[in-house]
Amino acid sequence: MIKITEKPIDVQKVIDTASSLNAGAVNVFVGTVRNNAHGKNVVWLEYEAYETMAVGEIRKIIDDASHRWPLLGWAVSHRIGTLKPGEVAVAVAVSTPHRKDSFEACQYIIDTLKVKVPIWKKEVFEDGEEWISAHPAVAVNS
Amino acid sequence: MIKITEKPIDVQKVIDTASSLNAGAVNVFVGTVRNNAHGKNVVWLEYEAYETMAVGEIRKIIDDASHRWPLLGWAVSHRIGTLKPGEVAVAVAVSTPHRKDSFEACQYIIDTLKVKVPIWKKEVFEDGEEWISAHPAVAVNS
Amino acid sequence: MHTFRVKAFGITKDILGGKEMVIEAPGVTVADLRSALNEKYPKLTGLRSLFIAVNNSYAAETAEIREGDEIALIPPVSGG
Amino acid sequence: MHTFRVKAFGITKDILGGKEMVIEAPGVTVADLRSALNEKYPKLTGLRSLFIAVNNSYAAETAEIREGDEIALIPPVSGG
Repeated sequence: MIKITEKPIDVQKVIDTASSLNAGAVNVFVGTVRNNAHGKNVVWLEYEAYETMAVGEIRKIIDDASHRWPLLGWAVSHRIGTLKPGEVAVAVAVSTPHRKDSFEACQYIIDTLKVKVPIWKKEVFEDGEEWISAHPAVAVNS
Repeated sequence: MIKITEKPIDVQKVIDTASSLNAGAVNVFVGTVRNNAHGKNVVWLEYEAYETMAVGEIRKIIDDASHRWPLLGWAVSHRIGTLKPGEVAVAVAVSTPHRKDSFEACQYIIDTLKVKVPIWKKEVFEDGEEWISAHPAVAVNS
Repeated sequence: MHTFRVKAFGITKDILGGKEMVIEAPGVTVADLRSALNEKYPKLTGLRSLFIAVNNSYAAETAEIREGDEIALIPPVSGG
Repeated sequence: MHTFRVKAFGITKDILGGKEMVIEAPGVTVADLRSALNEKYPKLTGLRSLFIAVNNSYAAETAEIREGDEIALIPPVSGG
């Protein structure tokens, strides 16, 4: 399951989708919105995706992971739109026969997702906003 | 939250307990009962714990992890009693500011739990049963 | 001159002033398009990186763009 | 001789034939208790490992057991 959605992510459903009767291990990564960044209070975040390409890039990552680890099940769900602190932005779950592979595969997927998948977030503070990582130096446009 | 319980584990509750508004990352490990082992069908598993000591040993592991990684929240729940394939035997969740720490801390906790915490499982096959890892060589008592 | 319709995301949407813009470039490669973009919108050169996607995949600078291709600007991603 | 009440878990429960047994040992250290156990239940020596816990913590072989201490046999654990 690959999902880019404006609705809140149901983490339990992501886990259930990734689970398998042949698996002994499920590893799950949940990325949540923090209430602070660079020492400033985050009021909300805006996530935007190039949806068709994002789904394709996630599929490539899963294909790569499937060649490196014995994945028995997997699911990736990414939220877009307006998110408040504490809300789930992304959930990745994989199941494998044994636990070491589940940790490695899940970490590979989220690490690669963060550098390859065309999704962008803008942090909105009380006194300004900033597209994350857009510029070489971190600077808040006020 | 440290819990040794005969009731089914609510993974979502484990995740919610470990979550924190200051955290950007939650890593969750779910150990499930596989439907086969050593090429034989597992009918069910029996889990037994030395409960007071198990809780104490898990607490030591969490204390150690807290000194090595910036844990903002955590929860460990282990089921005992009779489990069928597909059921959740253990769930570990930790939250940290950044994702790398969440993977490392969660893996440390489950890896250490598996070698230190006094919990035992017996696999019951169609034609026999076996306390896992009890003997130097794997042998099924029929 | 060749005319390309370009989708913009994230900060490039702010720099170009819209979700989709029409750009004229002197050639048909991704590099040609990039030059034209940088000239028209110098702020693009201040980004940490800028990839160009053609038909939903990252494209090499030497790739040629054909009529009907879907072109998109990919500033530094920050999902997760 | 000293008398100890010992809790047994997992496979040691099967070997001792019960959840809790009374064992007589010639001394008061964990090592003394282990010797007495191995003599009475030779199958214990066939285990991959056997730890002895005193008051809910793994005990060293040289540790002395006092009256009222809670003693438990910890065969190889297999949780998770």
